[in-house]
Amino acid sequence: MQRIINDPTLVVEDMLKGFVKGHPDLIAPTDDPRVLKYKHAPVTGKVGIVTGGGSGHKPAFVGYIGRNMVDAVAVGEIFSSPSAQAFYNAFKAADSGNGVACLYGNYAGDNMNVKLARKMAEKDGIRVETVVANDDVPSAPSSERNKRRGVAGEVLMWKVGGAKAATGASLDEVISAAQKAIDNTRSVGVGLTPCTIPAVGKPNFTIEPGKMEMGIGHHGEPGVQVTDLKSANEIAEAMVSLILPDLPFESGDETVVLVSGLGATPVMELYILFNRVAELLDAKGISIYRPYVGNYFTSLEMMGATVTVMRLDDELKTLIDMEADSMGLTQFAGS
Amino acid sequence: MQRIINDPTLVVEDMLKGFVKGHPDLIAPTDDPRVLKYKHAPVTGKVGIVTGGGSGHKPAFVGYIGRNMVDAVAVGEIFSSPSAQAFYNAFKAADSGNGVACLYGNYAGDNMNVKLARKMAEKDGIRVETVVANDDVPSAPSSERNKRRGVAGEVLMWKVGGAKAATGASLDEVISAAQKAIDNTRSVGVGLTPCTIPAVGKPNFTIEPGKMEMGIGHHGEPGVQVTDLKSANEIAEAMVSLILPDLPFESGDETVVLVSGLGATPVMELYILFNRVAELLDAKGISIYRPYVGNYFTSLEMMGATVTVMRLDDELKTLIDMEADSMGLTQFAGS
Amino acid sequence: MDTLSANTGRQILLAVVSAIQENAAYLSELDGATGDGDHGVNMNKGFTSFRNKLGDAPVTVSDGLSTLGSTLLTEIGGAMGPLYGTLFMAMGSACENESSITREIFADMLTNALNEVQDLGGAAVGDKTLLDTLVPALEAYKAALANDLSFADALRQMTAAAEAGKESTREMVAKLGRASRLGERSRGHLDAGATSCYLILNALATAMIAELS
Amino acid sequence: MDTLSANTGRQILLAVVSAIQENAAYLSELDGATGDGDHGVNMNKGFTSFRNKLGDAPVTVSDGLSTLGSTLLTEIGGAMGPLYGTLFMAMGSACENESSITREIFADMLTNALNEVQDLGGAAVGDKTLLDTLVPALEAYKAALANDLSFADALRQMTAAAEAGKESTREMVAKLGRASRLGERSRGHLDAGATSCYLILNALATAMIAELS
Ligand SMILES: Nc1ncnc2c1ncn2[C@@H]1O[C@H](COP(=O)(O)OP(=O)(O)O)[C@@H](O)[C@H]1O
Ligand SMILES: Nc1ncnc2c1ncn2[C@@H]1O[C@H](COP(=O)(O)OP(=O)(O)O)[C@@H](O)[C@H]1O
Ligand SMILES: [Mg+2]
Ligand SMILES: [Mg+2]
Ligand SMILES: [Mg+2]
Ligand SMILES: [Mg+2]
Repeated sequence: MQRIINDPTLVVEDMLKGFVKGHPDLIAPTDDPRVLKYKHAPVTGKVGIVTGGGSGHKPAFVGYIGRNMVDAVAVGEIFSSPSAQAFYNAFKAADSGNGVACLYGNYAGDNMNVKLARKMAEKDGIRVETVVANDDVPSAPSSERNKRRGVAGEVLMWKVGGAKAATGASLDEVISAAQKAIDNTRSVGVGLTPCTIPAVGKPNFTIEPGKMEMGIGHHGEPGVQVTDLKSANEIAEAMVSLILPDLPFESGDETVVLVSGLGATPVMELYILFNRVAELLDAKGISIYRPYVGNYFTSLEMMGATVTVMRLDDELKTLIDMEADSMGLTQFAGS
Repeated sequence: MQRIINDPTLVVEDMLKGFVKGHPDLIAPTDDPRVLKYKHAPVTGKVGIVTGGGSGHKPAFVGYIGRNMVDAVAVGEIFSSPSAQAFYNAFKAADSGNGVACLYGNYAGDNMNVKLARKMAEKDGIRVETVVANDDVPSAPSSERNKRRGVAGEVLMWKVGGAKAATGASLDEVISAAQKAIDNTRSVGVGLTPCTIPAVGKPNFTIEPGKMEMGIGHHGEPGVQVTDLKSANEIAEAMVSLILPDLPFESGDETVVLVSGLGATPVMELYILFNRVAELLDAKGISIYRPYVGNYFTSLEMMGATVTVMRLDDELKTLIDMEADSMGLTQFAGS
Repeated sequence: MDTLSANTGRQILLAVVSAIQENAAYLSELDGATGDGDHGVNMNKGFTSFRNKLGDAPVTVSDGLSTLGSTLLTEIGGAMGPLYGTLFMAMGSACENESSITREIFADMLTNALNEVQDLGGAAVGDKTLLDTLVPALEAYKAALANDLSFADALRQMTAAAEAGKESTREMVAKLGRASRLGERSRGHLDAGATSCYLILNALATAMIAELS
Repeated sequence: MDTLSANTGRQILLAVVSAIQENAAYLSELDGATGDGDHGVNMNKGFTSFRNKLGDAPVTVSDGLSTLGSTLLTEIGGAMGPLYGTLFMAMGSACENESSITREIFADMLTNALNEVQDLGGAAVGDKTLLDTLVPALEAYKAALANDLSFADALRQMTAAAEAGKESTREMVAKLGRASRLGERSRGHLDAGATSCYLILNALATAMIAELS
């Protein structure tokens, strides 16, 4: 395990210390060491945006704290949901009296901890509504969409939800925009190597050299197929043909395409993959209104990538175009 | 070799296609397939900023094309200097008649190709001046600083040079600001795993598991010491103690600190490393005016990191604070 | 001879804590075979933190269980924090304000715990989780009460059923959580959560039997 | 019998191209032992591109060498593009406007090439680079002229010295480029660039001897 760490059981603590020091203009600590917030949160008059999840997915989740993005994040151990208490404290850190939109991914631990945290917040009179990302197509058939995991599509959900909240929208409006974002978003992942949780010290799943796993989850959850490693173009084709029919995306659709690395795949290769994805969408008459290519949602040092496509309407376009300032996503207005 | 590529001899071509498609608002192709430019280059009245180098270092080099950053980039094969022709074409793409600052790293191939390209440009009446980054401390003793390689400090050189050019400064002023930036910058790298050039198919150097190589170069050039893999804190201490005495940095100095991953090291670990670097500087009375932590200058899928420290004066502070919009570095004014 | 004084909380909770602490490495090893090998670490972290909070003071059974539950909820995330947190909170709240715990009250405690855990986690018997221990344990306990067995004997029946339930996970294919990645390959291994649940129920029962008056 | 017509460019340049194309795999293999294994790939790419440009048309020696040089400069980057590019451009420019090439003009061509390559690359004999071939080759050629050997014999002396120079790199420790990473371990392997330089000079000499008139 070739890692730059100290005590393997304290990687999250050490990382959070560095993260706070590394972003003095964006990030503030809170009384709960497992909750970070936007320096200016709670923002008066604004619905608070909260998310949270296990660590090891940088920039997710703390990297999306910022202006027009997420207000507070509950931080879990590596690949392990934050506690209910941490979610509850994040709600408190984000709430300016206008309620909190908790936008998170569909994992058993997160569902349970958010559920319990919501009950705690309700006792304080904090209104919390949730959107549960379930963009990962291969994780369940479309008839059981509520069982699907949330993956890199969460980034677009946060972007949309954060932008909507920044317009001064009500909690119901923020929730409905974020829900619309994720309802129109589909993702698929491909894994080329496993990853190792530092405290465990060895990979807890395997992908043999020369093989790839299509449909893999962000923690190594099983995919739909293990095959010989294919070319970037073939991988793009397999991914696109899992995503497009599911919504379905159709000719004339305008989309956001997000290609994210899983951690150790060189960014160069993400552009190679994106190049073919863009060609394939183009051939189907689907246009890319805004592309994102980079390491947006990773899995420690896994090799591989996720492809996410979101169908846009006018509201989503406006929200996606809004200026944003966070470690994981910084963009100027309309650029 | 677990890679998302097509023909291994065409990774650069495929990547460039994807990169142009991925950044329609920032990047434009040129007649030379190995030269990309800022969409608005040449910018009237502005000195052109050019760089170039081998591929495999994403975001370097094309990722720093953008507003207040680099105007045109010559793109080489993986780990191999671009041709003289490509540098020459980049000069032409960047020159608005105010001359070109070619800010690049100290490697034999780049030196030769830039030298030849300058001669070609001079025949066209394009004035090209150069700054050669040599921030990598372990690559030569300080008595032979002109032999040192350029590494992640190049990013700060581009930031400063790009910002200076954006103020409307003359070529001489841009060159002197960029030269000042690199003269006040020191870096060191540590490698934990080797990397594989796709067309070669196997790593062309080795780092045994459980070992690390301090002082390694961005292409696996030999470091100063191979030791057992140490803790993040010990690695930070070794790196800082190579960097600080070299300038030397002293109590009261204000600095930029840039911690960059080499590609496959999780960003989480970069923050763990940065945390200790910041503590060590703090203990010496050296303050961090602006930190950068992330994958700013990589080496394919090498594991490891570089630490770069730049000493600031008022001019450098102003330039570092300027707004910038590029794939590799996007920041709002003064934030 | 058939009730438990509410004041025995300290002894009983300490027994549960010890059971987890002593078996932490074993639980991680079990989890390592089919999961990510951290179950013992996670559990030990929460239970030890509770132990430190407890200090030297006496505590009622209800308060002890509630504090353990809230500690797990607060300090260990994942799925285990909320599940065991809820389990102990539910047990604690079902005997709140009782000065002594009868065998019927203990049935309510277990029932409440099972309901809340099922409600929260949505797992069912056969999914290869801690419910494969908890469900048969409660059934055996209720059957013992229906047969009018003594409190102690009912607890013994519960423990035996918990152990059998835990053992039954060995032949199951995991349907939830990390282990489900392995599909058929998860067969042949005890489930870590089912094992920790057995260890907890066994420690609880043994300590309670010793304290019955 | 002792000059080369300027119109033999096509035959001579094709011989050089073939030498590189036929030995591409071998050159990469040599580079693989101490470098990154791409020397043959790089060279083959540039020389083949030149071959395609050449088509079926005749060409003067000077134009052929200059076009080869500019092709390498334009299309292969790294250190080899500028070094071999400069080498061939320098050779070509030293015989520009000559209708026939004498043994003295060829001495100028080699001298010009060496000077420009050394000026550009800064390497010296003993650094384990192509200069370990080029420098002794030129020396032997000049010595042959001083001894008034025929053009053909001078070329033969040059080739023999180039080969010995190339062989001398086997026992050298690389001081420049990628191979320097290996330090002592670079000993025992031929330098790839020194080998390609020998192959080029050898092909050049053989073709020239056949065309002397
Ligand atoms: N929905 C659920 N309901 C009950 N128990 C569950 C559920 N999901 C998982 N478990 C239990 O969790 C145990 C693993 O716990 P642990 O290793 O601490 O968490 P993680 O899987 O996050 O590493 C499994 O052995 C299983 O018994
Ligand atoms: N400064 C230099 N002068 C002359 N030859 C050099 C110099 N640096 C490197 N070389 C030659 O370059 C050869 C390697 O070429 P090649 O493999 O094509 O490039 P790279 O090292 O970039 O992969 C070496 O074998 C050596 O002969
Ligand atoms: Mg586990
Ligand atoms: Mg776990
Ligand atoms: Mg080579
Ligand atoms: Mg090379």
